Amino acid sequence: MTAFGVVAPIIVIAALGLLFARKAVHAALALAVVMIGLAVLYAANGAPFLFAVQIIVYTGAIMMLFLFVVMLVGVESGPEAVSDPIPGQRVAASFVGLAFGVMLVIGVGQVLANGFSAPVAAVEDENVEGLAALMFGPYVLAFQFTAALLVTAVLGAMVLAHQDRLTPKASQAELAAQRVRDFGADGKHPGNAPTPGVYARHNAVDVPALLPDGTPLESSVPGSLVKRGQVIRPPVTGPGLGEGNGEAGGGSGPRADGEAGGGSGPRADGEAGGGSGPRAEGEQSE
Amino acid sequence: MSDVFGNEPFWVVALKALLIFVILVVYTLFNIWLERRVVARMQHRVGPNVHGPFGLLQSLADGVKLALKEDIVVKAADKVVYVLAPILATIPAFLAWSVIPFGPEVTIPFTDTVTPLQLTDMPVAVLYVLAVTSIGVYGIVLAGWSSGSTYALLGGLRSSAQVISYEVAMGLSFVTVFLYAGSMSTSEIVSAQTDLWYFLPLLPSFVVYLISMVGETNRAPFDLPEAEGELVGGFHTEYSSLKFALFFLAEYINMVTVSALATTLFLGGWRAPFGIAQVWEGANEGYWPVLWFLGKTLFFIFLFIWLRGTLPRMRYDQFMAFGWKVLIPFSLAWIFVVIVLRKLQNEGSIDEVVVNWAGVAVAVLLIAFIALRRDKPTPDRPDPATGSAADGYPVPLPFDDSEKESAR
Amino acid sequence: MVWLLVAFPALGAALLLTWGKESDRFGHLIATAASAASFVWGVVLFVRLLGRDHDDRTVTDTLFTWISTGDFHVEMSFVYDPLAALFVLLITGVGTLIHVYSIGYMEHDERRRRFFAFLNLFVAAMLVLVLAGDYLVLFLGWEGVGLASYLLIGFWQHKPTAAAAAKKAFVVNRVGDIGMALAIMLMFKEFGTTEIAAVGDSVAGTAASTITALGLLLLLGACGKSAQVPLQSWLLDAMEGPTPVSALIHAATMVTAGVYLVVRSNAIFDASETARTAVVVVGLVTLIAGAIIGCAKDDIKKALAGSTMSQIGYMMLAAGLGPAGYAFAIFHLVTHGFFKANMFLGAGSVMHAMDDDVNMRHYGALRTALPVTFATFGLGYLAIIGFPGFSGFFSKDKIIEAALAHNVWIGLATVLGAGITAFYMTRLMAMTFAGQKRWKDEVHPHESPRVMTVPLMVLAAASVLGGILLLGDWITDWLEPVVGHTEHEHVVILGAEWPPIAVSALVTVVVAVGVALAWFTYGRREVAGETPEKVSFLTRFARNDLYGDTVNEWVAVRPTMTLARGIARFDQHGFHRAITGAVGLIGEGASSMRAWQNGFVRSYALGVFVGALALTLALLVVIWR
Amino acid sequence: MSDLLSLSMILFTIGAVGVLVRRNALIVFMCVELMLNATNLAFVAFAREHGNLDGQLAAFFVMVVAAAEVVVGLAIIIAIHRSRGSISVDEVRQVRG
Repeated sequence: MTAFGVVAPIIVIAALGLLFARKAVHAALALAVVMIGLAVLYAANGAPFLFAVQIIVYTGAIMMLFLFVVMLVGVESGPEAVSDPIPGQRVAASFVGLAFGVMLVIGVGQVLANGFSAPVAAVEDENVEGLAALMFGPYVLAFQFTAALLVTAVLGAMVLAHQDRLTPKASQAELAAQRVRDFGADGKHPGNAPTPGVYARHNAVDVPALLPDGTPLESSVPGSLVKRGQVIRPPVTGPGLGEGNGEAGGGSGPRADGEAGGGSGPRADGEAGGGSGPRAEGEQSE
Repeated sequence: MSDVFGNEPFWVVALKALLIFVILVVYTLFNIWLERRVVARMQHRVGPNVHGPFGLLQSLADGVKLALKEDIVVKAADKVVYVLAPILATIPAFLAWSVIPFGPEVTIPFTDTVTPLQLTDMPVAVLYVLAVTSIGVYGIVLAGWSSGSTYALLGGLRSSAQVISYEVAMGLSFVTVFLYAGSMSTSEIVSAQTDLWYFLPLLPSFVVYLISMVGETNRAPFDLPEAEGELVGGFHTEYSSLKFALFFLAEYINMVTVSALATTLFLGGWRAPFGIAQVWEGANEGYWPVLWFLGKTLFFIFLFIWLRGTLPRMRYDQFMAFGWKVLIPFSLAWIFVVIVLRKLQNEGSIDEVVVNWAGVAVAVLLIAFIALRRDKPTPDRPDPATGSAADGYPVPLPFDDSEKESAR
Repeated sequence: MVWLLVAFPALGAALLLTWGKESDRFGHLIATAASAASFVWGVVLFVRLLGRDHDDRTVTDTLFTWISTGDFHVEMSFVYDPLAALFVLLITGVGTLIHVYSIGYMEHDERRRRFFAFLNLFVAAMLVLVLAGDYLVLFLGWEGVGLASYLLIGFWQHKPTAAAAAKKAFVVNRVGDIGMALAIMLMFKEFGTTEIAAVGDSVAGTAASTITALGLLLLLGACGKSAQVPLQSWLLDAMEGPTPVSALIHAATMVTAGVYLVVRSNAIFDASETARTAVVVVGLVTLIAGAIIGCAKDDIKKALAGSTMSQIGYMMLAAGLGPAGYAFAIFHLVTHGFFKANMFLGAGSVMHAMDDDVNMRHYGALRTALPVTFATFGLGYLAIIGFPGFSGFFSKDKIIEAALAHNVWIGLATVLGAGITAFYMTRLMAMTFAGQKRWKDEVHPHESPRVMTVPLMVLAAASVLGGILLLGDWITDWLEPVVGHTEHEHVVILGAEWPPIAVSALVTVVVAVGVALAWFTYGRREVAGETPEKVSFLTRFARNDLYGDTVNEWVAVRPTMTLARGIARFDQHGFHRAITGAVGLIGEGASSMRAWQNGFVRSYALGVFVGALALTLALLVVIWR
Repeated sequence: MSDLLSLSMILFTIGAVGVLVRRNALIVFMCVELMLNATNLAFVAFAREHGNLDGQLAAFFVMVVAAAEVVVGLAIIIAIHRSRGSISVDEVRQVRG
C-alpha cells in the first residue's frame, strides 16, 4: 500500500483544487491529476487494463475535450463573482456535502463491518483476458449498447455543435484565383504580407523591413501596431534615410528617382497610399 | 512476460532507469546531429562538422548555449501552467521507455544478477505507451494556452487535435499485432516474433503505423503545429531557454519512442535481422541485441529525416481528412480481415503458416504493384529549364536584357 | 394451397382500396375476376377432394403460427373438408354471380369500385370463416364478415336510414359476438386450446354444464349473425343496402354463418341436450315469426327478408335436431342460397325497372314487362314454397320429416310454417307480377340488361336442380365425415308410422292451401294502391316486425340510457366536484411551493442531494433495524 | 480496502459539493466526472475484495458512458455559450433558447 500512501494525499489535494480553483484550466488540470492518481491506484489494485483505459479515455480524451472547450469558450469566462446569487447556497451545500460524506462513511462502514464472504483473490495475470471473457460473454449486450450509445452521442454532439454554412466553402483553387483577380483589379499583393524587419532592441515586429534600396516597407508592420502608434523607425541604416523619411512622396536625390520609376512592381503600389499616413503618426508619437 | 518484473532489487531497477535516461539524452544529441547532417547532405550542404569528430559535439554545444540563454516568462502568461507545460511534455516522453525491451536476459557485469534488458513490463504495456503519450499532449495544449498568445494557442489546439486523431489510427494498427501475438505485453510481442516479423504479414498495419507515427510526433510533412509561415513557432512560440530545450528534447525522444515501438511491434524488437542469427549462434544473446535494437530504431529515425528532407507540408484540413477518412476506416477494414483470418485459424480451418505466408505474399504483391506503378512513364511536362538542362540540372531561365530595360 | 381461395378476393379488395381513381374504369372487373378465380380454384379443390377416399377428405393447410404465448398456440390454419367445400362453392359461386349482377346494377354509382372492394372483402372474410381450423381464426372471419356487412349495408351512407341500419346491424351483431368471444374464452380456459378439432376431441369427459354453457354461448353468437330471435331485428333494416348486398349477405352467405357455426360445432351440440333444445326452440320461433312478418310487408325486399329469417329458422331447427338434421340443415342452406339469391336479385331487377320503388302495392302485372325476371323469379318461387320436384321441396321436406320424427308438435309447426311460406310468397308473386298494373304512367318498366339477367338464369336453374344433391343420399354421405352418420328416422304420429311419401303429401297439401288462400286474397281481388290503415291487430303486429324493436327499446335501450344518465349525473356532481376540488387544492399548494422553483440549476441539484441523503438514511435505518 | 473506499467517499463528497457550489458549467461538469471517478474507484476496490472482475467491468462501462455524456454535455455547453455568451449555470434560468 505504499502507492496508496503516496498517491491518495495528492488525489485529495487535487480534488480540493478542483473545488477552489479560480480558473477553469486549473480545475481541469487538478482533475487530470486526480484521474492519473486514480489510474495508479487501479494499477496497484489488480486492474492494469483499467489503468490504461482510465488514462487513455479519461485523461487523454475526456479531459482533453474539456481543455478544448475551455479554450474555445474560456477566453471571457473569468473568475466567478465572489457573492453567490442564491442565498445560503454555499452553507447549505457544505452542510449537505458533509452530511453526505458522513452518511457514506456510516453506510460503507456498515458493509465493511459485515465483512465479505469471498476471499481476496485477484486474478492479476489474466486481467485482460478475464475482462474480455466477461465483456464478450455475459455482458456482450451491454457492450453492444454502449457502442450504440457512443454513436448516438457522437451524432448528438455533432448536431448540437454544428453551424450551417450559408455558402459553400471556397476551395484552395478558388481562393488562389480570387487572389490573382484581386491583384489584376486593384493591385492587391497576392502573397503573404512581407515580414517586419528585425531590430533586436526589444520585441522586433514594430520595425519595418527595409527594401533592397534601403527604404522602409511600411506594410510589413502589423496594422494594430500602426494604429496604436508604436512603430519604431530604425535610427540610421542607410545614407540619408533619417532625414529623408519626412517628405515621402516628393523625395529628392537619385534614390527617389529609382523609387518612383522602378518601384519593384505591385508591392510599391499597394504601399504608396497606405504606408505614408501612419508613418507620419508613428513619428509624432515617438 | 517474465515473473522477474516487479520483483527485482531496487538497485537493479535504479540502474536500469538511469541507463535509459542516459541513453535517451545521448541518443537525442546524436539524433539532432544526425538530422542536421543528413538534411544537409540532401540539400547539398555539409552540415555541422567543426566541433568534435564529424561535428558530433555540435549538439552538445547548442544544448549548453540554449540552457544558458535568458529565460523569458511572457507577461500575459499563466505563470504556473506556463512553467508546468514543458515539464509535462518531457516526463511522459521518458516514461514510455520503461516498457521498451532492449534485449534478452543478461548478466549484469561484475555480479551474478540476471535481468532482462527492460525496466519493467506489464500485461498492457503497449496501452501504457499510448496512455503516457496522451499525457504528453497536455504539455503541448497547456503551453499553447498559457502563453497568452494567439499563435501559440492555435498551434497548441492544432497539435493536440492532430495527436489525438492520429493516436486513434495508431491504436487501431496495434490491434492486429495484439491479435497475432495474443498479448499486449512488449516482451511477449517480441518473443512472438521469433519466426516471422510482423511487418510482413501485417504490412497494412505497419504502413498505417508509419504514417500515424509521423503525425503523432508533429514531424514533417505533418508539422502543422509549428508551421512557420502560419503560426511562427506554434505552441512554443513564446518559450525560450531551458523550457524550449525541454520541448525540443521531448520531441526528439518522442521520435525515438515511436521508432522503438515500431521496432518492437513490427520489426522483431531486439532480434537480429534475418540471416545473422542463422549464421552466428550468439547473435541474440548477451548485449548484442541492444545493437540490433538501436540499429533498427536508427532506421526509423533516418526515415523521419528523409521525409522531412523530401516532402512539403500538408494543409491542415487535408491532413485531418486523411487521418479520419482514410487511415481509420482502412484500419478498421483491415482489422476485420485479420479477425476473420485469426478466427478461421484458431478453429483449425486454415493453417497458421498459410495465413502468414498469404500475408507475406499480399505484402510482396502490394510492394511490387506500387513499384511497378512508379515505373509507368509519366506524361511529358514542359521542362521549366528548356534549353539549358543538358546535364539534367535545372537552371534559371536565361536572363533577358530587353525585359529588364523595359521594366526600368 | 387452400389459402389461395382467400388470397384472391383479399388481394382484390386490397388492390381496389389502395389503387387510385384510375382503377374506377376496370375495378369491378378485377373484383369479379378475383371472385371467379376463387370459385374456379374452389371447383378444382372440390374435384380433388372427390377423388380422395371417403374417410380422408380433410385437408389442413397451416400457414404460420399466429399467436404463440406460453402454452397457448394458435395456428393460422385452414381446414378444407366436405362441409367447408360446400360452403366454398356456395360462397364463391353465388358470390361471383352477384358480382356479375352488380356490374349492371351498380353501373351508375360513383363509388362502384369501393362497392366491389367491399364485396371482395366480404367474400374473403366469409371464406376465412368457413375454412378456419381454429375458433380464433373463425372469429377473425366472423368479425371480418361483420365489418364487410356494416360497410355494405351503409354503402349508401348519404341516406340516414342506411347509416342507421348499418349501425344497428353492427351493434346487434356485437351482442352475438359477445357470446362467441365468451365461448372462445371458455374453450381456452377449459381445454387450453381453441382449435376446432381439438375442442371436439376434448368434449368427452368435460362437465355437462360447461358444454351446455358453451353451446348456449355459441348459439348466442349464431343468433346474432343469423338474425334469429331475439337478435333478429337488424335483418329487416339491413335491406337499406344495395340489393346485391341483400342477396349476397342477407340471403345466401352471411346469415348462414350461424348455421355453419352450429354444424361445425356439432361435437359440442351433440353432447348437450339442453343446448340442442335451445337451438330448436330458437329456430322454431324464428321460423314462425319470420313467416308472419313476411305476410304483412308491402316492401318487396322486407317481405323477402322475413322469408329469409324464416328459412334460416328452418335450418337452425334442423341443426338443433342433432345428427339427424345437420346434413339437411346444410342441404337446405345450399338450396336456399340458390333460390333466395335468385329472388333477391329478381327483386333488384324489379326495382331497377320500377325506378327503385320497393312498394309492392305500386307494382302489378309486371309479368309482361319483365318476362325474364318473371320466369326466373317464378322458378325461385316454386322452389321456396316446395313445389314437388324443385330443390326447396326436397330440402324442406327432409327437415319437416326429421322434425316430425323428433317431436310431433315441432313437426306440425314446421308444416304450418311451410303453409305460411306458401301464403306470403304467393302474395308476393301475385302483387308483383299478376293483377292489374298499379304503377304510375311516368314509370316505364323495362327488362334489365343481360349482365343482370344471366346470373338470374343461372341461379334459377340451380334453384330448380338443387335437389339433385339428395340423389342417392349423396349429401348426407358427403357430409358424414364431418357431422356423423345421418340415421333415417321414422315418423310416428298417433302410434302409426308414416311413410315419407305421406309426409310429403301432407306438406304439399298444406302448401297448396296456403297458395290458394293467397291467390284468392291477392291474385283475384283488386289490391289497394296504398297500404290500408284499418287492419287487424295481427297484421299490425306483423307489420311492426312483431314489435321486435319495441321490445328491444324497452328491454335494452331504455334501461341502459337511464343507467347512463344516472352515471353521468353522478359523474358531474360527484367526481367532477371532487376532482376540481383536488385540482384547486393542488394548485394552491403548488403556488405556495413555486418559490422553490427559482431556476437555478444548483438549487435543484441541492434538492437532488438532499433526496439522496434521505434515501440513504432510510436505507441505513432499515439495515439497523 | 477500506482505504480505497474512504478515498472514494472523500472524492465523491468533494465532487458533490463542487456541483452545488461552482457556477462555471464546465467546472460543474468536471465535478460530475469526479463523482463518477470516485464510484469507479469503489468498483475497483470491491472487485478486488470479491476476487472477480465484474466490478472492473462496471467501471469500464461507467467510463464509456461518461465519455458519451461528456461529448454531448460539452456540445450543449458550447451551444449555450454560443447563444448566451456565458457558461455560468446561473444564467440558464429560462427554458428558451
